[in-house]
Amino acid sequence: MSEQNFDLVVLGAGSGGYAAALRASQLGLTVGLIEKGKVGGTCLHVGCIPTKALLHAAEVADVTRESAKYGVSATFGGIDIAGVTTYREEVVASKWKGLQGLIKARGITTIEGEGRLTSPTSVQVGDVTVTGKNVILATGSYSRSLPGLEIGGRVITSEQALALDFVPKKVAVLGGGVIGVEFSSVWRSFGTEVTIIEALPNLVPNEDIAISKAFERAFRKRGIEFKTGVRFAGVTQNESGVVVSLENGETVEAELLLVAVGRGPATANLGFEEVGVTMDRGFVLTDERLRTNIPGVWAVGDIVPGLQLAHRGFQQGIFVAEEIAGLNPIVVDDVNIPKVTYSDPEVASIGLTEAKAVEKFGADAIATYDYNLAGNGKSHIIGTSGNVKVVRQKDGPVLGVHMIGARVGELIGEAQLAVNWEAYPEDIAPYIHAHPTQNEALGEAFLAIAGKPLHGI
Amino acid sequence: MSEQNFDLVVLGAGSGGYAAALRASQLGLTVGLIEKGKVGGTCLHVGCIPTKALLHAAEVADVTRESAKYGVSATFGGIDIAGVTTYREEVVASKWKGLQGLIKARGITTIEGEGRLTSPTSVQVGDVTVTGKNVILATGSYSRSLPGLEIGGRVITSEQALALDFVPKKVAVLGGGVIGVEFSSVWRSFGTEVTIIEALPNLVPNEDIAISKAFERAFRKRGIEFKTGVRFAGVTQNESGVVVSLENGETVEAELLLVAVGRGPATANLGFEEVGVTMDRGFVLTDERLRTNIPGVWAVGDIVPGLQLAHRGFQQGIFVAEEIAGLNPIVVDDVNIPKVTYSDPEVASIGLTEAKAVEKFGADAIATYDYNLAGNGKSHIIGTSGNVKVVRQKDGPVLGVHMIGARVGELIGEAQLAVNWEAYPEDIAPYIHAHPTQNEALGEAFLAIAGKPLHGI
Amino acid sequence: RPVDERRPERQPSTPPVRVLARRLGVDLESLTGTGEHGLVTRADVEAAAGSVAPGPTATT
Ligand SMILES: Cc1cc2nc3c(=O)[nH]c(=O)nc-3n(C[C@H](O)[C@H](O)[C@H](O)COP(=O)(O)OP(=O)(O)OC[C@H]3O[C@@H](n4cnc5c(N)ncnc54)[C@H](O)[C@@H]3O)c2cc1C
Ligand SMILES: Cc1cc2nc3c(=O)[nH]c(=O)nc-3n(C[C@H](O)[C@H](O)[C@H](O)COP(=O)(O)OP(=O)(O)OC[C@H]3O[C@@H](n4cnc5c(N)ncnc54)[C@H](O)[C@@H]3O)c2cc1C
Repeated sequence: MSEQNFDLVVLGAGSGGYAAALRASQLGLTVGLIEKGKVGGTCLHVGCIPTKALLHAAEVADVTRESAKYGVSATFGGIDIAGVTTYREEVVASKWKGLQGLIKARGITTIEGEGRLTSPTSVQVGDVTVTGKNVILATGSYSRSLPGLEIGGRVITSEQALALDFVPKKVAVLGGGVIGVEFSSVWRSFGTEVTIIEALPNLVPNEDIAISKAFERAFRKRGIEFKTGVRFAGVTQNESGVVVSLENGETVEAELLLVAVGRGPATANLGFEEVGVTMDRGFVLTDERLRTNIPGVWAVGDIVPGLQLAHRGFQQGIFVAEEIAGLNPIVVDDVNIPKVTYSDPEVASIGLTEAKAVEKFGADAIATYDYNLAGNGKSHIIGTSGNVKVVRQKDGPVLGVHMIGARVGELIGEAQLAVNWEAYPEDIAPYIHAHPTQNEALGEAFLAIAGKPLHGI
Repeated sequence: MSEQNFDLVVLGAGSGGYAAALRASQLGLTVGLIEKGKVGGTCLHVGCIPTKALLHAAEVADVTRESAKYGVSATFGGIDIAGVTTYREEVVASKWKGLQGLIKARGITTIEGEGRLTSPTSVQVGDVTVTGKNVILATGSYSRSLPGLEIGGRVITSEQALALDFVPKKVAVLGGGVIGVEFSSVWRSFGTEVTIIEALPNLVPNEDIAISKAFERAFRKRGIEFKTGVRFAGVTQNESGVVVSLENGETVEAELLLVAVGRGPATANLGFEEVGVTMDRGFVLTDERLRTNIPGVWAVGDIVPGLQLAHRGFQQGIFVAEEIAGLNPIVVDDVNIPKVTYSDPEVASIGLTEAKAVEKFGADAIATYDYNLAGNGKSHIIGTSGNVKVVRQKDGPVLGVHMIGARVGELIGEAQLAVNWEAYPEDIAPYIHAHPTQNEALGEAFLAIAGKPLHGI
Repeated sequence: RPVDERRPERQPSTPPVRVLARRLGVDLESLTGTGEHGLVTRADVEAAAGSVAPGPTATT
């Protein structure tokens, strides 16, 4: 039985936990970072990074297939899944190495093993008691399923989907949210037949309805099938495939079923309840400054109700480290955090959807402009269609930006500044954007909603 | 002899002229827009748009060639130049059609023919006298050459380079600025051997020196040869090629010589001098509000000394229309206009270089941070290297942003807001950028220069 | 007012509002912010300028 003592103990070294540790050490605190798996967590090892590698391989496949459109002769010879795996693993390995080096360079003590909260100031890891004046809970999330839907065999989650050593012929995807559509997009580019099943009325249902509709049109055009507004009833599997039955009586046959119905908080049996931390359905409840009900115990990342995104985890981790150090950082609401759906097409959004803005301010108080990428030279050149929709308060700030089209995820930073700084479109209008870029489409949308469209009516 | 009378006469319908016409008509002015060629001018027909189509074909060729790296099997079969031409021409034709429709929809009168300024309020086009209370000169630019260097045969400018119906085996490119490196990049991707000759010490010599150096390394790695700091002496041509001689005694043999030494103002014999407009080496001189010395006569675009960029033309055109309408628009200095060099790699920059910032504020008053894209997950995934360099005033605003790497041109809009709004990096730091994007690299650079690097030391 | 890490030694505001203040000739340092954390808002600047213009550029 030994003891290690730090200013700060962080339980879980995923996006939220390691960001907290890095920032705290920068601010002069000693940090014990407890991790039972690999530092980097879900995002680095089985989330953001490897999926984007698959999506890039998918893009390469599509570019190759369509090269003749651009005057390039090429023959597409298929997906070499072993090659994809080597590439994907190399990307992850290299980022992992970089992160380990960074954590070490910052002088953070990493403690390997499964931790359990034993008091407001201590975490037990095997026979080591790790104590600290402050403890941050950052244990992350796992792929959820539905009641009665067991994972196993041909019924898989994103983790198995990532690591498949073959390209399936036909896949059923349960869930049309971010993770479901990302895998659907990859598989389609790899040549798979895909059917998505979504209980809500639309794919990417958290987006502005105009974006969801455009997304559905794009997926339909790509030959990705989907059934929306219909509930899963059950699944049977045998040697050769699965049969998914829906509440409306339809069935979908496929080689595999990917369950992508969301992620639950990984908080069971970690002592949180025993120490008295207030929880709700497994999530750890906090105030807007990420304090739990127990003084000195904080929570960040996917275990805190709200958006489950890596950069929200980073932001929360940094926030808590600064709060502990007394810097009084500013709170950024979830609605003002950028969201990117990485697929073909991409979706990127921040701020209020039109519907939410109407709910908040009334229909008469808001204005929207929907710029069609058909008018954007660079988008035409790279062969993408899409839209940039801006929502503003009339005579007021930009409330939301909603984009769809290839590569639009890269444009969200500008929208992030505009929305968070409550810029008026008129503030942006004097600065004509670089021509010809896709970024210009955002500029055109801001110009238009400021009442002075350039290349638009 | 007939007469047509408008509130505003615009001479030249390129980026600057048509933007002025569009904005003026929006503001309720009647506009006569005079164009001897095609509306859209250089940028649309032989500049920005067709070159970016070539660059995209080049990107497709490279992706195809390197597909195995990403686990995609493909055989590259060469460039089908007729296919490239069809694609390029389709893009231009479609944008041209859109622009013609827009000009018509806004109720602008287009007058076809070559105009000549005959008084401060009139332009003669054939036997039509077009008069207006205000006249905007927007006649644009042409490819310049050097004294004694005649264009013809195998010595070509960008216009002929665009329209080549074959892929040359070896090209010499005179000039390592934007246009020279764009064509070099395209040709290299098409399989051509390229040698660039640049009199200044570096390629892309207007960029921050760190960017120029990184650019040279990238070009060298791609097998693009270049000779910098060396002057052109002469060229001879025969049936099969050109021999370019340099002042240092070296020679470069190639199939073609592309002359890309800059663009001169297209203002000769247009009556400007006769009406008394103050000129300097062919450029029309204006004050910062784009007034020439003759009341009611304005100038915009490439004929005004400074950056020769399409969006500067748009901005100036809009500015003058608003100024005439009495809206008192704000002036944006050239240094705060974004510049993108479209090649592989791309370069994007805005604001002061480190050297210029030091010159202006003194070395002790500024700070810089150079974020290496090696640390950026998305850049790794798409296989690009590069940098994001931020220059700030110590305890002061962001003064400049300088980027290099694939696709970084799309990130410049955020930098444009930061620089023009004189944001402090600390203003941006709370808003953690979307993961994993290349945009995040800009976020990391801002974080680092605010003293709180996330994924960096 | 609580320490605001974003804006060392400055009256807290957002960049576009600072640009607006300069354009309207309003000295930000002279204002008392009415926003969160004492943030000087656009409304504060416009009030100080005696103006109700929606933004820095007049538009159609
Ligand atoms: C397929 C997929 C794709 C995604 N793509 C994106 C994307 O592109 N962009 C994006 O922003 N987000 C994406 N996400 C979401 C992102 O991965 C999460 O939001 C993020 O990882 C949450 O960070 P976290 O720190 O809360 O938790 P996690 O990353 O889950 O980290 C928690 C860590 O805690 C450790 N741990 C848990 N319990 C214990 C214990 N008792 N003792 C010790 N260690 C413990 C775990 O091993 C893990 O390393 C994706 C997720 C998935 C599944
Ligand atoms: C190869 C190349 C690539 C480029 N790429 C980019 C890029 O990617 N991004 C960018 O921002 N810029 C780019 N540029 C620069 C851009 O094209 C120019 O800055 C822009 O076109 C300038 O606009 P303008 O209105 O001043 O002139 P122009 O576009 O040259 O238009 C002038 C118009 O006036 C007409 N005209 C001239 N004289 C008369 C007359 N007497 N009577 C009637 N009509 C007349 C001409 O026919 C022409 O249509 C590029 C240029 C080249 C050459």
